[in-house]
Amino acid sequence: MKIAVQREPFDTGAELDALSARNPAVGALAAFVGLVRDVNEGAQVGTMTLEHYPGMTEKSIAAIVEEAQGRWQLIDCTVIHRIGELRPADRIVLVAVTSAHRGDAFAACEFIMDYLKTRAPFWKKEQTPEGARWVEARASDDQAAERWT
Amino acid sequence: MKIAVQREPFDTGAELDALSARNPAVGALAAFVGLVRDVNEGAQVGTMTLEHYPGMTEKSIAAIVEEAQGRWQLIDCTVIHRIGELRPADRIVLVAVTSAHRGDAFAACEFIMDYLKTRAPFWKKEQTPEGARWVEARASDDQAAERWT
Amino acid sequence: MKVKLLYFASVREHVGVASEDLELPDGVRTVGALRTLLRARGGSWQTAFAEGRVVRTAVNQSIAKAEAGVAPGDEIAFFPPVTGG
Amino acid sequence: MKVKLLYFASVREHVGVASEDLELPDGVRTVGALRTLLRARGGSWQTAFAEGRVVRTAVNQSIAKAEAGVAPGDEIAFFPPVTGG
Repeated sequence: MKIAVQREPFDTGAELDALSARNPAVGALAAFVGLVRDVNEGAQVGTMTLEHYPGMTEKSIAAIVEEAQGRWQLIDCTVIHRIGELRPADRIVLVAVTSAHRGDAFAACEFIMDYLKTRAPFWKKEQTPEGARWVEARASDDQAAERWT
Repeated sequence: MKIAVQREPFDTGAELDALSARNPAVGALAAFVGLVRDVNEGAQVGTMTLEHYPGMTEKSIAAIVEEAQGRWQLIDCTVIHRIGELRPADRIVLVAVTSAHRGDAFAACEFIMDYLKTRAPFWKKEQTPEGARWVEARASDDQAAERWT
Repeated sequence: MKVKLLYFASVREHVGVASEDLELPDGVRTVGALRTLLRARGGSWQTAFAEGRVVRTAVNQSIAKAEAGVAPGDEIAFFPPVTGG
Repeated sequence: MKVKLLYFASVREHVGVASEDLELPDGVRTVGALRTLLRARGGSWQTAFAEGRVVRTAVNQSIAKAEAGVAPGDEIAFFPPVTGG
């Protein structure tokens, strides 16, 4: 299991290859990459700054992953979340899960993303032509996370 | 949209990067990689040979992707399926979908995989210590595909 | 009328043929009738197309049921349930 | 008793402080009581911790409700709903 909170970009291909190469029992790898969009809520996004709560972030991600491992038959998992200043098209987050079978890999990957969105202490601030603004939490993210309870 | 049926290995990272780089409106990329497992149905797998129906394969994958595009708000999609002789840990298939939002990307990616498994004319033959055998279709794959109807 | 027949995977191995051009006798105008004709060849053909056996048919690269019609020049393929992905 | 307080994101910007060490008066032994204490500072504190405003609390890096107790040395953080991922 790899969990990283970092300023540096990550190499999606290298991360996925490393994850599946660790075990020849892997039959399925499901992955999600979240990226900065150039337009959000109708406004042009110049840069986005990601703040987090050092210590609690890593702890809460580990708890989310552990919960997924209890629910599905997983082989391994990688979660990388960037912090600091990002630009449109930059990758923000990678969640990748391996399993013998695809159903487990897909479900766990989506579960981890839904919980990351609602439980891990990250906050996004966008620079738009009208000034800086904190991104508002979405009700749809809470609903997505509630599906799993 | 990229659809490829090929003997050559594919570079997961390069494919995903190319897919998300094409459009700055991409906020979500969901991907699935299927790999050859070293053990299947209790037997050690030496090599696996993938046969297909040239012409119909590409046509059926395009139909599957088109169906996904009708159901969800997608930006772009890549499907690569290998044929010929493969070994354990080799990648068989890549399905990657981009969207503005993660719910659509996840659903479409899983939908395309479920339909690939039950509709695209590929057949796997495994070499095991007890000899060669055709992989049997799974009832669980039919059930997975039926979820979407 | 003439049609092109293709056989894939375990069906091909069973019948020992990958493809053939066939002149259909009068009265064979559906997928079901064609399958009956092939089964009547006996031996491994009878096994490959046995009643209980699941063999899918595609006409011009689209999955077709037993009642689907066949027309001159059609490409008709027989294969087991798919196992890709 | 002494606790460490942390403020993140829009809460930090509102109150203008990232962290502080605070000696809690007697009677402030829960998260809810601590929030009332901070609100009573007035001005931007009152706005940041206003009744209708959603501010989450974590005690020692775990989400805590208003009725959760606070103990000496605790690290107590206040922040808006999260928006990562």
